[in-house]
Amino acid sequence: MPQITSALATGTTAPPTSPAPALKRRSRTTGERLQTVLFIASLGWLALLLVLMFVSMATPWLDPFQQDFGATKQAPGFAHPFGTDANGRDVLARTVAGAQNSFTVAAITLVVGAVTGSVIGIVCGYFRGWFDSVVGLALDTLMAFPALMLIILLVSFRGPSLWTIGGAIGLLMIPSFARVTRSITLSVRSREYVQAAVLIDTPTPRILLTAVLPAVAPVLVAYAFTAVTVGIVAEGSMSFLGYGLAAPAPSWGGIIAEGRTALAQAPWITLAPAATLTITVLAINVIGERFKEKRK
Amino acid sequence: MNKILKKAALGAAAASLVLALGACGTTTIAASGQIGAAGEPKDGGTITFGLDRDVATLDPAKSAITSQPTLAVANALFDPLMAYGPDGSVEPYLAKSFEAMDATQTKWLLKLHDGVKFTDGSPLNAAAVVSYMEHLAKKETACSCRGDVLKISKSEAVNETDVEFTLAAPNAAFPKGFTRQMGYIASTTAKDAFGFPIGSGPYQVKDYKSGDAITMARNENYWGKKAHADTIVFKSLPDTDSRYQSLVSGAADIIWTESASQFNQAELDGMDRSTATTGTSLGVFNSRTAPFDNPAARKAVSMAIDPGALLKVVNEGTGVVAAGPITSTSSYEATAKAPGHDTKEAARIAASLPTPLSFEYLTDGRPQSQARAVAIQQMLAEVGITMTIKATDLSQFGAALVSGNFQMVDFTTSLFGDTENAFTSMYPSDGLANFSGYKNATVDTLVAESKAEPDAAKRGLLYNQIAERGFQDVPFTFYTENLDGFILDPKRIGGVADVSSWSLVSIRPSDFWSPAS
Amino acid sequence: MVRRAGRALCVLFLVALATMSLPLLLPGSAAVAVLGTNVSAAELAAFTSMHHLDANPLERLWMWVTGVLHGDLGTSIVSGASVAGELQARLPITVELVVLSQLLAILLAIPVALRAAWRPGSLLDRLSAGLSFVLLSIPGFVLGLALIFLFAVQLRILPATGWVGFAQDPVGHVQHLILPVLTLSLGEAAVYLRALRANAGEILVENYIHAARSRGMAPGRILRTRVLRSASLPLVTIVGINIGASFGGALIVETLFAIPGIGRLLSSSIAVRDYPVIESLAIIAALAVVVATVAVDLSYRIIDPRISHAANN
Amino acid sequence: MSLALTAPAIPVHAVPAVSVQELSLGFESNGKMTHVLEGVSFELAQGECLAIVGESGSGKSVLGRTILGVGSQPNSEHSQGAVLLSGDDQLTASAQERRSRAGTRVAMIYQDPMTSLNPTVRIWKQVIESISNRRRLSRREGRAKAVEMLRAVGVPDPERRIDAYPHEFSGGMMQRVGIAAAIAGNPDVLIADEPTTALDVTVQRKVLDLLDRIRRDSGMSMILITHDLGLLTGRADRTMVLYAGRVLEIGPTERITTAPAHPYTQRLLAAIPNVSGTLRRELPALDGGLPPLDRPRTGCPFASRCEIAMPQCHTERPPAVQLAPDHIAHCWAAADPAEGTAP
Repeated sequence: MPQITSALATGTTAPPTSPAPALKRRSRTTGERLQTVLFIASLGWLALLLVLMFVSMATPWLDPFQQDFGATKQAPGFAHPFGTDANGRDVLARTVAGAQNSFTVAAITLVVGAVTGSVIGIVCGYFRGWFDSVVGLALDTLMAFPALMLIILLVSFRGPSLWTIGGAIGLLMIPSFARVTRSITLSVRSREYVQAAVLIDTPTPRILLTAVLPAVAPVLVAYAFTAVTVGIVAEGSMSFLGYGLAAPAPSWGGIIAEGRTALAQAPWITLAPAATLTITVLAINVIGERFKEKRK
Repeated sequence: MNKILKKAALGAAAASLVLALGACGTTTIAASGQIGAAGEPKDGGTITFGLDRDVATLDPAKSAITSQPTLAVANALFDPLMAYGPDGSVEPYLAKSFEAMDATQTKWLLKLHDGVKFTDGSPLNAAAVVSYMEHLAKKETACSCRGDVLKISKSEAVNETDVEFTLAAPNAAFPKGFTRQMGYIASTTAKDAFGFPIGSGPYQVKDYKSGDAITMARNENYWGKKAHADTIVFKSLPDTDSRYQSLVSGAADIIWTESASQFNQAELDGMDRSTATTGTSLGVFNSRTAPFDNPAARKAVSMAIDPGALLKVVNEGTGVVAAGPITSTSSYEATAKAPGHDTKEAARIAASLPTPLSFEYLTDGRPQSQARAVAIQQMLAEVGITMTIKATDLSQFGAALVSGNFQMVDFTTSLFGDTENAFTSMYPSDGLANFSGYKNATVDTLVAESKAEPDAAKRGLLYNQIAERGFQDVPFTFYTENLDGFILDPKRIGGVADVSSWSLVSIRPSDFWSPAS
Repeated sequence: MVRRAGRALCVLFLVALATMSLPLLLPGSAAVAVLGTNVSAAELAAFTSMHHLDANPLERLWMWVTGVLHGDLGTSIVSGASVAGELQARLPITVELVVLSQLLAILLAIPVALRAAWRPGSLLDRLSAGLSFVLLSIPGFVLGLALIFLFAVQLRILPATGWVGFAQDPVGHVQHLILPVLTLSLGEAAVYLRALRANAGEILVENYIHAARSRGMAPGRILRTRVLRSASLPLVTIVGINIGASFGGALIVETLFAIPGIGRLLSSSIAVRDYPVIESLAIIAALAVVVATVAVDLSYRIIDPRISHAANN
Repeated sequence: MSLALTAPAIPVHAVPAVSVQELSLGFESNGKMTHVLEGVSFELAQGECLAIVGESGSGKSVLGRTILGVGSQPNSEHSQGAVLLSGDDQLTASAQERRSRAGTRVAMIYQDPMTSLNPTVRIWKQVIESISNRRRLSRREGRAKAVEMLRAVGVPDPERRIDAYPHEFSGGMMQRVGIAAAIAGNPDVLIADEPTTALDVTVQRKVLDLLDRIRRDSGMSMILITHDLGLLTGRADRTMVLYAGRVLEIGPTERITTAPAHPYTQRLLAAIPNVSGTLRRELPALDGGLPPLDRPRTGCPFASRCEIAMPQCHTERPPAVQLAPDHIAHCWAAADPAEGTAP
């Protein structure tokens, strides 16, 4: 899964849009209007998913596990808007429950990758010394270890749970987050006002909270959007390859893989989650972009 | 041969009709039902065969080419001593004959054809067979057949073509063991350019690319009837759907598949299929530990499961419901009847258990196993039994199976294709495939009796008695006999055997021919 | 540089040690995979110790290193084939696939990104930004499925699966390459395009670009000789990471298109716990990552002389 | 002295080197119009040096870049007037025409040599760009030319230093390299946009002297854009004061620095402690800011900050008042000196 690191690498280096050139040739108003429409549509899409997830969790509707052995591979219709799969389960319900699992994995990914990574990065960047070197070496080792192997190993070792998968993807993101936060911390640390604060014996936690964290946070948030999409796609890819959640737990990649066999007879089994996955990632990207622009 | 006809024939004869059927089927080995392109076979051309896995080695002593999906590779390079006839009876193939020398079934005489040669020209004679058996018995060879080989206490070449085997214990079905791994005699001295031992088969290896393809060229010095196609390419296409797409897009002419939806799709796409119900899926209870050390718990689970629904959902209606250890294609008739699906009774038994039944169901990661587990989960939930699913990769699955580290396991095997082997390995307390840990003294005695019984009809009666015991004690619960086999494009390949009545799908690539050539 | 080399060696050692510990850590057994389920526990144990799977990791590492020094990467437990031979067959395939798709991605990204940056807000700029945004959001396996469905199953103009050696059939080789390379490269092209577009945009407003124009330099030449070089720093990093990581395999594409590459070898080896293969693969993959990192570092110095200047001082 | 700089005496043309006529520029951004220049007119004779003085935001850099004619160019919808380079209009010329003039007919020296030299390109390649962009130079030819140019601008040991990267030079040396690059194409007009602002005080004078010498030796015309009136004495023939995109005063440098007519110029001069001596880095901060540029203005742009503003200063555009043959001030007070008193 080299994409994990590569996508994150771009997250840092690629500001979303070009800096406004000194002289502008044309009005961007139509483009801006389009962006706003996209932004609202993206929010709406995520809101819709959230509502459906709530329905699935809190009400008896949209049960992703209920099998109707009498209605397998039914085409989309009134009873089943996205049709049913080979086990007679409602594809919409599975897709919604898949969203739930994807978001959970993405959240765990963020917690493990972003939180651990940035804590490591801040501590290393602030205190330097042997700890920095040792952690740096450990991170290099983590990056050199084949990602695929790490994921398969963790899944074989701990069983394919949400936590294992989210943790494995998060683990692979730690180096990227640690590097970014470390370099920001380093530069903050060398600023005069921080140096002065150190000289007058300001408590370290206070410096970290008041000087370092505010510098790191906005970058982290911008990064987090990328990390969420990377997490969702990585989970989908792993489930697709069979290293994801175990049956019957629904996951987008898993449903796509299950439906692939019946692509010619029952394309809806594959299409519904594939489209949902793509649109969701697109929506998060759009929102993340908006955020990055606003920040500038 | 038509399956329904065969069933009728079986029903007409009171006991087992193995011999009679064998007699009517022997004449038509080559001509019997063939699938694919119509017309007279042509020589020449290339056939591309899509395998469902990477073939790590072409050494028949390893298991890579001796499981059903890859047996065609073994059949191209090697000749098995024994082979199944179209009716399921075991017949000599590389052997000229293979018969018991005494009534106790412990001494057997193998006679080879004259003048059979390995592809390097060296003779495949009695000494070569004995040497190969010694090779298989070695620990370093790491053959999974070693357990069976060690049951031969002595093998001796009496002359150029005859080998005498002495067994440690009587075994009426001994020659049958030579239809698969043990029977593919490879040279113990000569290797091909890729480091694999050579054989005497209709093809020889021209190119071997690990994980990609094995290219074979016709063996022009073959001792028997020469193959039609000049070249056969076995491609590794492990991804089920990619494999089917390869067939549809013309990158493969024939593929192996176990996917029910592909069998259905094949008809829509104008493809032919040659399939058999050789794999049996069953649930194995671990009867050594709780909760399934209690036969009532096993019974409750067994009765709650509706194999008919599994067939419909998992197999999409292909294959048949597994009635028990004697399969629908077995030469023995099944008279013992399983208790069958009964939700009310299952719920009653489950409710009568001291504690609510809750357990973990182990599956390998294959989609069919997953789908089955999910369906079973719901069936059990309906009678108040809680089941969680644990999916592992194949190596963990195997390790768990051997070590008994499971509660109930989803097991799909071709073991039942060989009725004798199934009864001797799955039911007795020392059986190598008795993963359940099933112990029943009566069954042990019956199995021992069956091994020494030369008469097939009487053996059949013994098997039904064992099966009856099994249905009472429920160490396993049978689900379905699954359809698997080949899908092929009739425009591009002919001469594929109709395997529908076979108990072991082992087709010979030497029969394939290419209409295009 | 000496420190870097030392660090690289440390990383390699740690990765090697970690992989050598796998037989002790991982559930599941190679013995069952090889011997099947019809064997006794004693036989399984004997098999395990015969292959030193129960030895301590340092000891295994030592055996591996001495083997390598004699030009021997060991033999597969499952097939008995030499690991070196296996790698020789598989590695070039993955590397070709990855290098070609990286090249294609770069070749697609560079001209579009530079032209788009030259005229911010132009049709090309907005189109390429939108398209790359969408491509970025399509997971690779979905894209691969769609490409197979369209080009192989519906249109039947390209093979769905498989791999043909170049020597064997050059035309077939290329035909089999197209879909997997597209699958791999389209997403990456989007990543590269965005990175390059953003950086080129920043560089184009630099004074030295204006200065070059004040000396009559043509736009194409500015983009090619001035902007590209400076803007490619982050690109080099990502490409380096990608190529380094590719030695760990491109499993999704290899699986979808039945390509006998490293990824599939690794995943199938892990499935049957074929440790000699796993270990050599892991160490080679780590070596590739380490080498790629150093290469990125070196090319940084070539691209931007200020970096080596700073490093030397 | 090198060949390039001892150029033959330039024949005197009737056509001025640069002629800017009623130039108005506006930029539109987010639907808002910004008027950067309004009705700017002046002429630059062959061999003459004109200083353009103004604080940041006065439009002096935009004016310089418009004359240069490359980089982002204003949309024709929002530009009026003409910018003639020896008679050829830059505003109506195609991008290609403008590009062909850049470097050979008009060249530019930038404020900060650190940012105007490409850090990733060896300096010899940058120095000869004006030539190499037009015809293929062999490596040898190019390097020889670079050595010659560097020597001409006083870079010591040029044979060795042509292979260096910009960051290996000191600021003053780097600016010399920048100057070498600008004059390599032997342009008719040299625009120096604050050429010494980014430099250490100690080297500022040396760089200005160099520019002065080059101009005199080669006969180039030069526009010296600066915010520092103190630099001009003895270097610029004439000085033009720009404020908020409008010309407030233009005249011989002598007169501007000794007898400024416009209140703004007077304020500028007053803020310099020692007119002839001290060099200042920043233009003195005047109270109040520039008037908003995003709406059309009436009256004098300086009116709101002017101490002697009269009612018509806010409402009517001040007239061009001819104070001497070539000294013009745009000011109501100058038109009627009795109304206001210069401080």
